This record gives sequence, structure tokens and C-alpha cells, in this order.
Amino acid sequence: MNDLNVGGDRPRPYRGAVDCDVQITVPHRDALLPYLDEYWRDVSLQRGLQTLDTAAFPRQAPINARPDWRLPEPASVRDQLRSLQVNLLDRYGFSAAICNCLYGVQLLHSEDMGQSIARALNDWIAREWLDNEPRLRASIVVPMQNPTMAAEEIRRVATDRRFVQVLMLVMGEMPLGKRYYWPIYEAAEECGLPVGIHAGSMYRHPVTGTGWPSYYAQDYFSQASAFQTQLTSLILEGVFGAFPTLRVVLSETGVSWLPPYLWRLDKYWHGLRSETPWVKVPPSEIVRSRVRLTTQPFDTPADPAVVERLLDHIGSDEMLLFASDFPHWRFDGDDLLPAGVSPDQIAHISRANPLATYPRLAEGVVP
Amino acid sequence: MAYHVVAAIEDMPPGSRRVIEVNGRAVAVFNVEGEFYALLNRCPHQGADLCNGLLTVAVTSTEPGIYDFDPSRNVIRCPWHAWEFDVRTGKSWCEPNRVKVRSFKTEVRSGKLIEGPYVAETFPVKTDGTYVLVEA
Amino acid sequence: MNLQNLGAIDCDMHPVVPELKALVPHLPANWREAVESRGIPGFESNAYPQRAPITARPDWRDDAGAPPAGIDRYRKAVMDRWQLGHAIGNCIYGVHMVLSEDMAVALATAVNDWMAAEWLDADPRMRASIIVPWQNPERAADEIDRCAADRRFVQVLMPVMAEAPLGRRHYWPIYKAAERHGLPIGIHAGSAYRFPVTPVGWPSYYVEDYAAQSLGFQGQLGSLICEGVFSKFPNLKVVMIESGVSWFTPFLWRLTKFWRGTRSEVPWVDRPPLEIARDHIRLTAQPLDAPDDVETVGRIIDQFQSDEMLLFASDYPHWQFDNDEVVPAGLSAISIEKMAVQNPLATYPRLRETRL
Amino acid sequence: MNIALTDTADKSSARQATALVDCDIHPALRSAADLRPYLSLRWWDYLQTYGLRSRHGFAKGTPFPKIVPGAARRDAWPESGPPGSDLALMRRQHLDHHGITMGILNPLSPSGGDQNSAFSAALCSATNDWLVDAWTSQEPRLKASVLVPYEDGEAAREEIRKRAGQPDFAHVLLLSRTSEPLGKRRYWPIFEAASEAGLPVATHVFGYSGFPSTNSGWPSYYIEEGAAHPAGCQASIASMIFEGVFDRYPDLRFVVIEAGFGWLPALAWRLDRAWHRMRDEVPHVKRPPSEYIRERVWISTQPMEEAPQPQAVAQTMADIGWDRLLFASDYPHWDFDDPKFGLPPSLSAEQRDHIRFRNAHTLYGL
Amino acid sequence: MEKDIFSRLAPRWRTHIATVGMLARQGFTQEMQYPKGQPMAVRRDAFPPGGGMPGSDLDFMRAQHLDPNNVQFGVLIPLGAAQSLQNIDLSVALCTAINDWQVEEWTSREPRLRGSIVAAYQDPQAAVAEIHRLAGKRDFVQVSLLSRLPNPIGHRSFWPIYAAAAEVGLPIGVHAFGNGGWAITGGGWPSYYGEDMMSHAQTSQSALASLVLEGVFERFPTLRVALIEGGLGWLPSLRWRLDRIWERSRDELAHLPRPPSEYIRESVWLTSQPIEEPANRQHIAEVIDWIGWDRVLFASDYPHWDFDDPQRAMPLPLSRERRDRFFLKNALDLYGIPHG
Repeated sequence: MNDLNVGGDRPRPYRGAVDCDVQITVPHRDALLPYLDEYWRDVSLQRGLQTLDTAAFPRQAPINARPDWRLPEPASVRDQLRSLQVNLLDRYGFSAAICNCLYGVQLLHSEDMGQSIARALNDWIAREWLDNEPRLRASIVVPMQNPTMAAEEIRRVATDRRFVQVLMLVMGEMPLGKRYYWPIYEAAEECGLPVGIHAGSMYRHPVTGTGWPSYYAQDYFSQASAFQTQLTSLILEGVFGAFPTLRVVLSETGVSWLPPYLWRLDKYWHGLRSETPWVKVPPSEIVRSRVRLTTQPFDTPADPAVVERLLDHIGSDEMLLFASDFPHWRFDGDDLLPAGVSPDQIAHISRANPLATYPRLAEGVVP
Repeated sequence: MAYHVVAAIEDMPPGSRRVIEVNGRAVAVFNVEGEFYALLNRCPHQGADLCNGLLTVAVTSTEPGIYDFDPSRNVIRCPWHAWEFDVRTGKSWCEPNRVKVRSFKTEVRSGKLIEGPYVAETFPVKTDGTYVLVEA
Repeated sequence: MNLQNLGAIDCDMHPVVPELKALVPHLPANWREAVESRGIPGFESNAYPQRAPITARPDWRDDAGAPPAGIDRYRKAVMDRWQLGHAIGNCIYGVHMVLSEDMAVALATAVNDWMAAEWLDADPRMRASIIVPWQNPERAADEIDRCAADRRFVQVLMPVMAEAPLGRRHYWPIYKAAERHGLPIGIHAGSAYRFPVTPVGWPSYYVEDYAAQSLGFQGQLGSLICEGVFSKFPNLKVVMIESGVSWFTPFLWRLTKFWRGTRSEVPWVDRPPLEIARDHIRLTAQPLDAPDDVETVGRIIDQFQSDEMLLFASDYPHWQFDNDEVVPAGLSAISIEKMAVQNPLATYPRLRETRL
Repeated sequence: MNIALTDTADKSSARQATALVDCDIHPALRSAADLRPYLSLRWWDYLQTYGLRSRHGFAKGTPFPKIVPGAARRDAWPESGPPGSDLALMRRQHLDHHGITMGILNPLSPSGGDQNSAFSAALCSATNDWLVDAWTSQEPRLKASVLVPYEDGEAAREEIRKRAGQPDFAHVLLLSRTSEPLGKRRYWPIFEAASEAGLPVATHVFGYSGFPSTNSGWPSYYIEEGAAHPAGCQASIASMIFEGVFDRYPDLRFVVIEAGFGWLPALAWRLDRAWHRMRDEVPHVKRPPSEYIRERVWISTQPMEEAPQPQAVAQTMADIGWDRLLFASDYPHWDFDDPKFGLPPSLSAEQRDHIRFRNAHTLYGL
Repeated sequence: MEKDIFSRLAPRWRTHIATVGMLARQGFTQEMQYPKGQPMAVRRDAFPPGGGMPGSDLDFMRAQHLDPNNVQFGVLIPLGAAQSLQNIDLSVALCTAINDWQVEEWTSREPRLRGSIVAAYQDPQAAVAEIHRLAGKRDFVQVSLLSRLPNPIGHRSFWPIYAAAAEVGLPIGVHAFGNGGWAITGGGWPSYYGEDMMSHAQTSQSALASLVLEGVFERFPTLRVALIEGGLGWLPSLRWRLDRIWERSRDELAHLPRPPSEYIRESVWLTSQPIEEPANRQHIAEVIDWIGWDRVLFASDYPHWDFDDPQRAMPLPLSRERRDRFFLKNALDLYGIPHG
């Protein structure tokens, strides 16, 4: 565990920040049993369901827990929460943190099972996390297996104002822009929630367009490519036109891929516009106004000059959302944002942008 | 500026096009269903000859899945990168009003302002009953 | 074999779209333009390469050796020759492989309109299946509603390999529309090629592709039953077309056995899959993957424990049989009549409307 | 979870003392630590850190949750460890109880299909060592499978060579859902090495190709996954025939395990028809596919087909050939076949003997 | 063009193509999965006046491209499905025919042009044999692969090809495209050609990550790889991301003693087309600063519709040295063409 002494003279530029991507983990299968209805509780036990940890985030892989944040497994909710408070919330004085729970609900093939476990998970998050720490907010986990069910779950959970976003995995069964998924966007927009797309896969397809890789490292790497293809899909399928107030947050994507990707997309749009005539403005404009990215991992070298140039290439101070990606091992020490981000940009990224992106944060977050 | 004779009208039936040289510049002239239009024969993007492009329709849409095909919205689609330009105005269908002065020079040529980076230069065309005339 | 005077009903024959140009007049303006400006050559499927032997019987091919297009050839080779009462045209042009929903909608509409104009109007005995853009089930349902007004469309056609198993709820709007109009769902060999045609990857040879089609039917039958399509749509019938037939009973033995152990997972499957299949599934009888001996064929048909399941089909122009051997050897005259007349009439209610 | 075993041992079969070969018994690791002695430090760490990585998304468990815990008979759970991990219980409950004279161990986890092929090779080798130390050397009635990293033909060949000639091993084991059809050239080194070693190659259903388990996309339910397995086996057999594997490796014998058998005649008929129409495409396939199947493919009985007309099952067996069927129990799994009650009652004593042991004795050279 | 090539095949394969065609893990016989935006994906002005397919007429190519653009050195990369056919023997036969065709119809007639050894890399032994057959000829300057097959391109089954290329000193060109039969995105099948085109950049990234992470450059330190037609803007981001993963995954990547960026910096070249076009063109220069001006190669993609015109592809004031490197010298160095 980390040194608990927070009274020293550490630089603390992040007071009041909103951490937009914090991972919480279901300690073991049985943690959700109290939240399942009788039938699914029985199924879990009688069929011997295992934990639904996904291969996208092997718990023991170094990249998935910063060494000084790593807890002995299975880590109880209490231990995880305490670590979060000590290492982040209290230490830096964050005003809020948004929890994303990446449990393999979406990987199940049965729509009904996916739905029941998603419900249990959301109730578990509300009861065991949000009730115990007023600074926490959470994303609604949805059964992507069936967009209608997912929309129902959004409407059910959204009545709890502490849920501030809808959570999807970046790799589903079909590209996320397809009309198949539109009920999800409709519900999210109706509830005033951004859709957070997070690294992760339903594993209906290999994680790359070129087949199954040998190493976890490539699986992890490929998540960044997946965001690129999904952003293309969302734009070209016309999601942003059909849902004019919808915002999309890309979480744990890496950031540095964005500018060259947009250059390419704008260029192809010029030649292929007639294929998707509902895309009426350059894709980069759509992205700048409607898409946000969380800042860890950032995927740049430590050189502040590179970061500065990259921010210039992004061309907007409004696109980035502050995130620690706790407990994943994205950075060491206290450098929550890469060197090269100016104080003014920090203010945008850590506070103004999250508050603008998540309207519900304004309710009850300590200024 | 003066009008230049391009062709006899009967030599340019509807659907035809030809390239003429006016003051050292190549100009593509199109007869679109009896209306004549002239564009600088040079795509503002990477310089392809627009006269080799496809004269077609700019499809529009009110929502995804709807393709609104109005044959009066003629565009020339560049033979290389398929960028679309309104045959009347020369404006890029994608970004008609984009003038990004920060990184692109605008320039004045033959007394005519070229609007922003992606506008194909157009020329007035008229007919006098016998000939097609382009002003340049 | 003796079909004469029965007024037999050919439940699977294939009108061939000679080339994309034939559909262009039936396309909306935008897509007409796209065919031209994008240089789209056409959507013929690799499932039946034009010159592959299976794709057309040699004596049915046209003079250039291509699969025969146009109704005249079919009339001569099959309809008049065997004095058929009706024939159901299943057009297997590659609409089902298109990735853009909108393009699929446009093409499906065009094929259906082409079918009505070129085939149904040309011979009062012709009937056809509605091609649907399964890529978007709501719009597929719209297309069913649109075409069903023409009573000569007697079935809805789906490919055996699409993007997700056909039992998934995603596809239910299609079944709802079909049931509403009293139309069976015909599932035909062919893949959208979203996945390899075998569950273990892409084969080297076309012959494997063709052989693997029957695996697709196995998966789909499992899906339709396990997802509860027949519980939800109790009046729906599904016709498995060009499936090979002999795989059917052994597959159901296995499914029924597993069901006994795993019924609790799919509690809406409230009776043995074998029984459900017997009530809801029909199979066209060409090809029949069996040896040419009477005894084995008889045994396969016995194992159905029902004489109502097979539907007579020529599978024209595919090369499934030679000469006049369109009915598998080993059937009694009564069975032939069941298969060629009574079963089709029971399966396709709309055929009864015009039957004398 | 465990249910006490009442001694209902089948005295009559014990008295008969005829042979009975069970071609499909599943041993299980008590825990991953069982492999610790056989793995290098590097791979042991790797296993701890990254776990097994099949071509699916779950870190533990499988994409379709089983219908019962561990897919096992509820009475097969030992005092500790998973079903199949306790030799004493296996002896008492299975080998002794049913009078099994020889059983072939087919481990399913780890399998040879890990995404990291070097790791997969190490795991297979370790598992094979463990099979000898913990099982075959302890119990003479048991034989093991040579587990191979089948997605890497060369590495698989090495492992087969390493085990060739060891009497502990009965066959080479693959899982059925390979990432490409099994006849493809990448797998030929396996067939070559197995032929050299005189070992049959067996494929057991399961594994993760990375493609959907049906060729029409991902199904929803475990029952569908189970029902779909034979399709993969059918595709593998078709591929081996059309790629010319059986011509190229004339000594190769192929065994299909846990896929049932009812589908095999229909497959042979279909392939014959297709081959007759399209033999120009595969001129290297000299004979009708049914002949390769008849001569070179063996098939295990479990899960036994249960048809409404029992004679249909016997007839299907006759179509396959009485000399090609192998009894398998699938112990300790839930869809286990009991050797006494599993086979159709109408079989003659001779037919029964063929299935119970004669065919296996011939195939495995006992 | 196809006829030229098919006529070089044994009768057996000609019959085969006439009968079942060329199966390539997709469903259409003529159309591609995503119908192109332009007929055959070519420039509308690239159809030779004398007939034939774009890119099939050397004189016209000279007149339209080589001469006016002052192309001093052009590398031919024949595309098409030959390399990713399901039938591997046919693939091998076709690749051989294509290679012979390149010599006879192109490189022997036009000294400015050099060919690429098109390798049937699904059969590594055959590919190696083909490399050895042709490597000594001046006609060929690289071995050409496509980015998509059922297995990621770094997979060790392909290593014999890398060994052979390293041995004969030819770079490997990995062109975007091919067809592995998997959806082009990790999240399934997209709808539009635009998405397909965008995704090629992602498959190029996957291909490069695979080459690095599987240890190809560690194993074959003299191997050089040029990534073609995937654009180039994404490379810095990819390098940064891989380095970070490598730091965190040293035990999984124990076979990589050095950070990925070093292998990439030493062994990987990128072609420019379709070059990204940021609103502020200076940004592309900054990206190339990060990549290295010695590692970028101009490519036109002639005669395809997303062709980059050499006069317009780099609309920036560049130093003479950078301009020379980008347009000529880097390529001459990479492909081993002597120059002053």
C-alpha cells in the first residue's frame, strides 16, 4: 500500500478535479448473488457459473494494476474503496470520480442472462459503492447483446441520478454505429446521459482485423485501433445526426491517435460523401463537438514538447476529460496528466470539460 | 476580361463537355441539359483535370438511410479523389464555406477571388444563339 | 417416377438475374446512379460460381454455357415437361451478402419487382419468394408487407448463413410479418459470408463450401428451436430449401437428447425438438444426400416418422439429378403425390387460392 | 456437492471379465499447481500472470456457461479438487465400477489451443509429463493422449516425436474447433508425425477457433453450442479428405470423440455427391469421400444417439461400420454414457463386443 | 491484364478459374465486399485510350504518370486476390505468373520500373522458393505481402519468408488489403466502403504491432519492412503506445529485449499515400519529424482513385534535403539502388 501521508508538500494541481474513469472490480461471482432474482441466482449456482472476468483485463497482468495500488486478490469492495480514497480522492482532493465496472456481462451469449447480470451489477454498484462514498458516480452497465434490453436498463437505472453515463465496450457484435444499436443511443439521449465507450470486447470477433494475436500485449494495443473503427462507424452511420444532443466519451483509448485519424477521415469523406449523404459537416467537426476522450492512457512520450504539439493537433481544449484509469498502471508518481499540459488546459480537462460533458455532475458535486 | 468563343452550340449537345484554353488556362465547359457551365479544369484539391470527372448528382439526405436524389443538383466528381463540386458555383459539396485563412493563402487570379481551399474556379458562360462563349 | 397429371408443385427453382443491368430499371434513382458511378459489376454469389458443375445441369445451360436465364427455358425444361401445376421461384442473387442495409433494401425491392415483372406476369403458374433485406429486420418486415399484397408471393426467403443465427430475437420482426401474412419462411443454402462457411474457418475448395451448406442448416434448426421461434410464432412454418435432407433426423436426435439435459436453459422449448421440427419444418427434396439405393432412401424417409415433411423440388437449374429422376427413387406413388401436391398445398396456403 | 456412492457395482459385467475400453475419460488438474514441476519459471509466471488465453473473451470459464458446475456429474466431485482430478475416486466410481479394462485420458484444460503458441507448447509438454506421472504410471488401465499445440504444426510435431514409442500414450489429441479447417497444410506436420509414431490422431469436440461455433454466427445457448459441435467435426473430415490428407498420409487414422455419430453417414453421402459433381476441382482426391471415411475414420459413441425408433440407431451404426465405433463414457461429465445402459439393447453380442473393446484393441494395437 | 496473367497458367488452373473462379474468403464472384466508390477504384482518367484496364498499358502509364511527374524510380505492386486465395496451390501458381508478367511486360521494357515479388505467403515454403528464384534479378526490389490473412502477419508460420527476405537483402512491402475472412474491425462488419477504407489504417497498425510483438525484428535484425497505403500519421502514436505496453509487459514480451520503438525506428519505412491532409499542413511535417524523415517514402497509388499527385502530396515548404529524401533518396536507399 501507498504511504498514507497526504499532508506533505506535494504539488496538488488537481483539487476539485473529476476523475472520469475509475475501474471497480467484482471481487468474485458470489458478490452479485444477492442482487440477482431467484431464478438467476439459482442458475448461477446450479450451473456453476464462474466469475465473468474478461480476457481484456487479466487481473494479474502488470498493466492492469499499478504496483503500489495492487491489492491482494480477491479484493473486497471495502479494500478497493479505501485504496481509491487514499490514493486518489483524498490525496488529490477530487470532487468526484466516475466508476466503470468492466465485468464480462456483455460477453455472455444469452441475452436474458446478460440482462439479469447487468441489472444485478448496476444495483450492486449503487448499493455497495455509491451509497458508501458520496463522491462516486457510475456508468450504467448495459446488456449489449440486446439493444432493446439495454435501453430498458438505461431507463431503469437512470432514475438514480448518481449514474452519469452509459457504458459500452468498444468491440461488440456489430460496429457500434449500426442502426441495430440505436435504441441505446435513443435512451441515453432521452436520459441526458453521454455514452461512454470503454476499451474491452465482446470477443465475437478477433480483436484485430487481421486475426487473433499471440500476446495480451497486442490485445491491449488493439483497443486503440478499435476506437478508430468505431468512431468511423458512429460518424458514417449518422448516429450524431440522428441523436443531436448525444455525446460520446471514449475511455482508456490512448489519445495520440486522434489527430492523424481525423485527417484521414476528413480526406476520405470528401471523396466518399455521397455514400453517406447524411454526414453533412466534416467528421472532425462532429468529433470536436460531440466526442470526448479520457486522458489515461495518453500514449505519448514524456517529452512535454511532443505533448504540446499533440494538443495543438487536437485543436480543442474541450475534448479531453481527466482520468486516472485507477487502478490500471498508466502512470507513476503524481503525474496524472502528462507534462506539457498547461495549467489553463488542466483546468479545462480536470473540471470544466467533465462538468460540461456530464450534466448530472453539477448536481451535488462539491464545487 | 472578355468572352471567348468555345464552340458552336450544335457541336456541344447536352451531356457533352470540352476543354478550351483561355489565356493560357484550361477551362472545362459542360452542357448540362442545355445549360452551359465552365470550370477551371483543375481540381483545387490535387490538381486533377476536372473535365475527366463524372458529371453526376449530389445525393443528400434528411436522415441515415434516406438518399435524396434530386437530379437538378449537378456536381462534377473529380476523376481522382471523387471530391464533388457544384457545377454552377464550383463549390465543394463537402465544405462549401470553409475558408481557413489560418493555414491557407487565398489568392486573386484574373481579378477573381478564389474562395478558400476547396473551390473550383468557375467562369461565366453565355450563348449568343450560335456559339458558346466563356468569359475569362 | 410419375409426375404427369399430378399438377406437381416445384417448391424450389431459381430464376437467374442475368446481370445487374436487369435490375437497374427497378432501382431508385440514387442507386441507379451508384451502380454507374461506382462501377458496381453485380452481386453474383460465390455460393454458385456460374461455371461450377453444380450451378446448372449441362443440358439446361444456355448456348454460352451460362446458367439459363428467362422463363422460357424453365418452361421447356421443367414446367411443361413434367406438367407442373405451380412453381415457386427463389432468386438467390447476392442481396443477402450486401453490407449496407440501405443498399440491401434497394436491391431486395428491385429483385422482387423484377420477379413480378419478368416471371410472375409471364406465366400464371409461377409463384415466388419475397427477397428480404435481413440486414435490417424492420425494413425486411416492411418489404414483406409491401410484396404480400401480391398474392403470387407465397414465401419469405432467407439465407442459411447470415450475421447471427436466425432464431435470435433480432430477426423476429421478420417472422411476425411472415406469420401475419400466412407466409412460410424459406431458408435457402447460401451465406452472407460474414463468417467462413465452416465453423472452423475457410476451406480451400469450392466443393467444401458447397458441402458445408448443410452444416448451416443444422445450426439454424438448432437456433430456431432453442430461441423459441416456434413458441412465439405457433403458426409459422419454415422450409429448409436445398439443405440435403439426410442430416435432418440425426441432428434432431442429438438436439432432443441435449434438450432433455438442458431444458431449463430454454424453458420455452416445452416439447421435444424432434416434435417441434416435425410440426414446423419442411424440407425440399432436392438434393437428397443419400445413395441411390431404394432401401436407404426409404429408411431416411421413415426416420422422419411423418410423410408430410418433404416438398417436391427440381432445384432448377442446379445439377442435382439427370434425365427425369427428379423424384428420389424409393417413394411410393402415394408418397410422391403427398410430396408433390398435398404437402406443398399445406405448406403454402396461398397456393390453395388458385388451385382448381 | 458430492453424493455418496452406493455400491451398485455391476457384478455381472465384472463376472464376465470381458474387456471394455473407454476412449474418453477426462482427467483434471487439482489446480494449476499440478503443472508447476513441469513448467519453466518463465511459463509458470506467465500462467500466473496472463492465464490461459483461448480465442474467446473469458479469463476463467467459457463463453457458454455449462448446464451443471464443471459440466460434470454431480456425484463425481472428489473431496477436494474438480471432478476428474482424483484417481482414487475415478477408480472406485468408474474403472472398477464399470469393469473398464482400459481407459484413455483426454485432458481438456489446458488444451493445445492457447493463443501464445510457445506457451501452448510448454503447457502441452507439461501436461503430458503430468499425465504420465500422476496417472498412467499409477494405474495400468489408463493411457494418456499426447496433447499438442495444434495451431503450430512444427511445435506439435516436436511434441509427438518426444512421446513416440512411449506406451503410456494412445493417441494424439486435438480439439475440434481449430482456427482453420483441419486438412490445411499448417496441420500436416501433426499428421506426418503421428503417422511416423504409429499413433492415431483424435479430435475431441470443443476448443475455440475464434469463429462462431455455427457457420451462421454466434448462438445464444449452451444447448446450441453442444448441438453445433458435430458441424465442426464434419467440416474437419471434409477438409481432410478434400485437402488430400488421407492420400498423403496413408497410415493416418483419425478418431472423432464426443461428437456422437448419427451424422456420419449423411456426411459421407453428401460428400460423395459433391465429389462426383466437382471432382475436377480436387483431382488429387482419387476415391469417393465415403471410402476414406469408411477406412480411416473411427468414431466414439458418446453422447449416444437416442432415436425414437431404436432400430434407427443400430441401422446408423451399421451404415458407419461395426468395426469403426468406439465406446466412450465421457466420465466425469454430465452427459456421460453408462457402458451397460448406453448402447442400444438390440445389438448382438458380437456387435456389442466390437464397440466395447475389439475396435479399440485393433485401433490402439492392444 | 488478367488475361495476360491467366495465359501464363497451366491449363489446369485456367480451367479451374473458368469453373469455380478464385475464392478469396468473401462471397461475391466479381464485386468486393464493399463496392468501391469509383469503378474498379481507379481514377476516371486512367483508362488507357487503347482499351484495357487501368494500369495495364505501359505507354499510357508513361505518358500519364512517369513522364509528366518525372518519376525516376517506380515500384510496381500488383494487387488482386492472388495472395489471399483460399486455394493455396492456385495462389502459388498465380503469384509465379504475376512475377513473370512483371518482368516481361514491365520491368524489362521500362528501366525506371522495378517489380515486387508477389509471394503466396500462405504457403511459406513456396514463397521462399519464389523469393530465391527471383531475388538475384534487378527487376525486383522487394517482396510484397498484404496486411490481412487469417493469421496476423507476425505469426511464426510466416517466419521462413522473413528469413529468406533478410538473407537475400530484399525489404518486405506490406500493402494494406487482403482478406483474412475476419471482419475488418474488431467489432464486426461495417456498412460502408468509407469504413472499409478507413479501417485499412487500423489493419496496418495491427500488422505492424504483430510484426514487432511477435519478435520478427528481434529474430531478423536485418529485415526491413515498408508499410504501404495505410497512410503514415498513426505511426508515432502506435510507437508510443507500444513502448508503454512493453514497459508494463516485460515478462510476457521476454523475447523483446528492446522497446518496440527501436525496432520500428530501425526497420520500418512508411509510404505516404493516402497522405493525411490536416487543415494546418504544418502538422503533417511535425508528424514526420516524429517518424523520421529518413523513413518516409513517397507513393502515388497510381492508377487508383485515392492517388496522391507528387506535385501536391506534400504542400509544404521543405528543405531541399527533406524533399529529396521523401521523394527519392529514401526509396533508393531502402531498395538498394545506387545513387550519388
